[in-house]
Amino acid sequence: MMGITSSKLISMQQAIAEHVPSGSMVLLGAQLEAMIPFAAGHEIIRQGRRDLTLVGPISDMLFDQMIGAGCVSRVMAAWVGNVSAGMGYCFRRAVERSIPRAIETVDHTNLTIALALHAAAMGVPFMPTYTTLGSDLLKRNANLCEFHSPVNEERLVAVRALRPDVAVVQVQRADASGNAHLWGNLGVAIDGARASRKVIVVAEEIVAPEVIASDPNRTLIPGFLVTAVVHEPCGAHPSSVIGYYGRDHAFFHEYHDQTRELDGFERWSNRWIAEVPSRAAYLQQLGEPRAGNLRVREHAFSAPVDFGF
Amino acid sequence: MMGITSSKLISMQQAIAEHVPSGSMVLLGAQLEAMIPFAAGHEIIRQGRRDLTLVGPISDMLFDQMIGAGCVSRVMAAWVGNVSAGMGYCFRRAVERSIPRAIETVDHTNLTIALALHAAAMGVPFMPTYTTLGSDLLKRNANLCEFHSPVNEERLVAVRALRPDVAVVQVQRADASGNAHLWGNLGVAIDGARASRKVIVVAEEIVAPEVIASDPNRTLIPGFLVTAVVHEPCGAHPSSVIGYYGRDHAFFHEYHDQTRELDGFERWSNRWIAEVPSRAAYLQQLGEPRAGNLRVREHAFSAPVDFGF
Amino acid sequence: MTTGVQSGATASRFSRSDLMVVAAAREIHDGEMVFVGMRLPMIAFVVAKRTHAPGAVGLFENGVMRDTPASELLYTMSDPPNLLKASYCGDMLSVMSLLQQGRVNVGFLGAAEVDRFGNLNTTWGSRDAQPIRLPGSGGACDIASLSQRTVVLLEHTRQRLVSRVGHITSPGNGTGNGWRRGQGLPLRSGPSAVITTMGVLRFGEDGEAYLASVHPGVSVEDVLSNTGWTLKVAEDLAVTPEPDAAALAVIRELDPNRFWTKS
Amino acid sequence: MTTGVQSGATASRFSRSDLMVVAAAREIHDGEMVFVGMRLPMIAFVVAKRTHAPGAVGLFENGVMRDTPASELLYTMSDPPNLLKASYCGDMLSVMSLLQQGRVNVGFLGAAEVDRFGNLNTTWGSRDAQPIRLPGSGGACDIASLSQRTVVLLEHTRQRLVSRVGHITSPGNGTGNGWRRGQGLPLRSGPSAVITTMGVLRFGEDGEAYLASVHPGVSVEDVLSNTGWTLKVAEDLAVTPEPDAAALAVIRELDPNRFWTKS
Repeated sequence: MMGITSSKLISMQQAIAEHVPSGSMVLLGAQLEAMIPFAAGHEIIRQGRRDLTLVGPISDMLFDQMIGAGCVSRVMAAWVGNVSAGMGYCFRRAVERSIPRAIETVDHTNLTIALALHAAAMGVPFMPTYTTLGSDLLKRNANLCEFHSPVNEERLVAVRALRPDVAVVQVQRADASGNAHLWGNLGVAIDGARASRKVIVVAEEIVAPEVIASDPNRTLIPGFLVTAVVHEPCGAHPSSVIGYYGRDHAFFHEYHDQTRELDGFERWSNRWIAEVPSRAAYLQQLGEPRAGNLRVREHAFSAPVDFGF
Repeated sequence: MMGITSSKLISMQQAIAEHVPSGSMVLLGAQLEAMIPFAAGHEIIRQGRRDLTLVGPISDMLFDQMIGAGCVSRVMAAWVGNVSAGMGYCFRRAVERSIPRAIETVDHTNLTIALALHAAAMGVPFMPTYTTLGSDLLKRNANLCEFHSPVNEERLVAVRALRPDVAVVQVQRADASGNAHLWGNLGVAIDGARASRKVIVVAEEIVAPEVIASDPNRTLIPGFLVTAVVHEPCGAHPSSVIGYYGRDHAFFHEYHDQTRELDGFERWSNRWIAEVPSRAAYLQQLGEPRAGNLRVREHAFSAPVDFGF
Repeated sequence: MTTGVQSGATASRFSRSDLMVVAAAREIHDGEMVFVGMRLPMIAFVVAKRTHAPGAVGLFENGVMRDTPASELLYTMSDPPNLLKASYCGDMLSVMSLLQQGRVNVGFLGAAEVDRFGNLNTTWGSRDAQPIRLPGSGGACDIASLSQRTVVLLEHTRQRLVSRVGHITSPGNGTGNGWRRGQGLPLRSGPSAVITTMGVLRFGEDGEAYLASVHPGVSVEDVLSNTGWTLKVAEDLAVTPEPDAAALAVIRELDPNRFWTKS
Repeated sequence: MTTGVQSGATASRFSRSDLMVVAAAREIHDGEMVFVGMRLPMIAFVVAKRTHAPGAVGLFENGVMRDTPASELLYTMSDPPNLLKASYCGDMLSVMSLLQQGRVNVGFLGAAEVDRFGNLNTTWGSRDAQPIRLPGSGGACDIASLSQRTVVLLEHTRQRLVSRVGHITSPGNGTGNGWRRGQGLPLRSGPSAVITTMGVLRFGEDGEAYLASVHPGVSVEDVLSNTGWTLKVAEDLAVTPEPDAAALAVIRELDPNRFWTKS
């Protein structure tokens, strides 16, 4: 672990190159429909990673894109698709017809994914739960196993701890050491970061350490747990980052409509991923009117709290 | 549960009278050395409650006072004493010589108390852990039992879920419906509130609902989980409430020095508990110079965050 | 298009979706904790809040809890309007733990398939005998396992109301009465209603679904011929009450372009 | 009072406490996660931060983590100066879970009794053969169970360094080598050093404590006659290094009235 003042700030290209090799287990989309690190996922696709295991609760459109690009050999998630439109066609092609390659699906529920990461974050081999009892998920997911409570006679499910190799967590603001402020719905981001061997923080803003230090209760990911910090404005588009930009609903529908067939997906991914070398180029292609429409129209600032004495 | 606009604001006297009957299991001092609800404990003593089970991690001086007053038949805690001075003489008299009455002690560690409340907050019968393996605490505490992990061959300890009848939680500010903002070190306050059947929120300040609603990530205890709200300024003295007042270290030493013998404790408790009908009277006796010295000298406000869109 | 229904009492025009929304709203009682979900149930939650259940609290598995409706209609539960002025924003476990504690009174779900015992499938479908991979459980299995009452909304066709689901994503009454207890699921949990485009199904002592009410203008024969098993019919079969003006006003305000509630 | 120690090289005056603080600081390596505790270890943590271990992170079981020392000396870990500008403020489990993950390199503890295998007792003591109830574990058992290295600080007397503790509040090496593994405790955990007012004890392959160094001006005989069992002595017995000026300067700055470090 480095000294406290060392900067961990690197480019997205470098962060993916150094910390997300082929074969990795990667947590993405920890905050569900919000703050999905699309920029990171697109860079992973551009760098041609293979045999990734994707971990997330409801993965939304990003997992579909990475599956379509052939980066993925296994998905451990509760839901894979397109929240605005339902189906994810790349996911379906991969599972139903092994296009572009066969993938293994380990079907979880939102709660069992959360508990698998919670167990790893807590440093124990499993978490007990009642969910999935009686379901076919319990029968078919080897990470869920039934047992009897040691303190009473109840039947319970043990959710095996899940330790991703790397978590990519989108946050609103961080300092160069990785001390991160995030707010809004947190999903499994905090346990996910603590469960993972490495943590890449993707921040809308890099701020002075004093800003972060002014509110330690908001520093849900302390810098000494962070491997790398990437400054990537609008890195979550088309998903939302509260306080920064809204969700581009139409973008999800457009992707859905344009990726029904394989060649349509290839056109889409060439246009929005392969042919845009960086997030900046992606935003340029998106165009200012569209990006501008998503920006905050009415600010709603939190009431301050006092850490004085 | 009541409608969202109904006020739950009542007096400390009423809150204890209605929600903390004799025989209750009560969580107090969830935030360890800070934000200890002394005012609530003193009102419990004044109302002559008996056969209480006290639950807390490190209880500091309040548990010692309640034990000395004869309110307590059982203590489930990791540490009972006086953080400034070590020993709690009333605790020792009760355990060693059954003065004023015998009490049962269920010895926990900080982690096992936290896990017992976490299990109840999570709605499961136990939490698994490695702590206490090989210790005499494991042998002597019936709420800790050894078992084998259902997912590997490791030995683990199952910490049985603990559901207090009522949690008394000191917070900085709340609205009349009980939506509460708290900050600083949280100890076991959040799991404790969720684990308990009833929650009494003791607030330094009652603020407008808009203040609380401006920062939902700070509303660690939502109002619909709260039974009653008490407005009790300086209710945690001599412990600290960051942003409001510091810790009165000398008060802890004075209590220690004055309660070595039983008659000394009786004099102390008559002066500071029995003969002061309310917190207001207590503060009057404490005196403005002393209270004033504890107030915030230098404010340190958190940087705002934006919930706008 | 709007399938207006003429009824004796009123002549108000409303769609099947309107009817389903209001039927769903009636499943929410004042002061209850509700796992809301999106689309029609989201609207139903707001209708309930604004009419008979002002004290209801909405829970969302992303980590959000609200005791006031969002200021705008939501496309996803994580949209900024659902976070602004929420009662609580935190992590998924903080909400799911309330569900597992048994505190959540009612949870709303959709499904690709529901069977005669209320089991749900959202993992595998089929078209022309070809398997179709569906998105999966999300939080559906958790809600069906742990909430006191589960209410399902779906289109009423033989393809979707089947005798036996091909895959139990979310457990209902399994194979009948006593099955849930045998599996170790909480005693106070299970399917309460299935609100379809044709009527409302409820569950008997035997754990099997029966037709409790038909929507106005729908015949029992229509329902039976569009159900994939021999559906039992309640002796006291009712007609699903029509939406009243107050409820319709809320729906129109929330969905002015009738994006969700057109048909 | 200050027990000044004359040594060949320097003539700096320092107390036994100063010596213990600096010895404790040496147990902290740069970049390590440290369960700090209060009093002398708290001062030792700051000394380490300001000298050889600027990247060390301090963890506190109340829910606080800091990568900078507090601005004032703390009486308790929850005092406002420990919260202001902390790296993290949250709940106890968020800190304890890092401990249980095995990420915490070293934890500092005090004890009423320590025995030849490094087991600690903070639950039951005795005076004149009368049992005395002590405050209990707090987080001590957790730290002794789960941190990679445990360092104990205590006064060196026969009453406190005993052959066998009457109550194992916090497990050391139990009855010797292999005991911890047999109990299921983490492989990478256990007692590393016992820093007393007379010297520093470490632990051999057999899990038993031995005298690794004596403080300046202390004889081996003094140590042995004040230890409740026949303490093994290292062949390469050292003299505990004296505090250097830099370390002493930090200590004096933190404890100007020598409230903690007088004697």
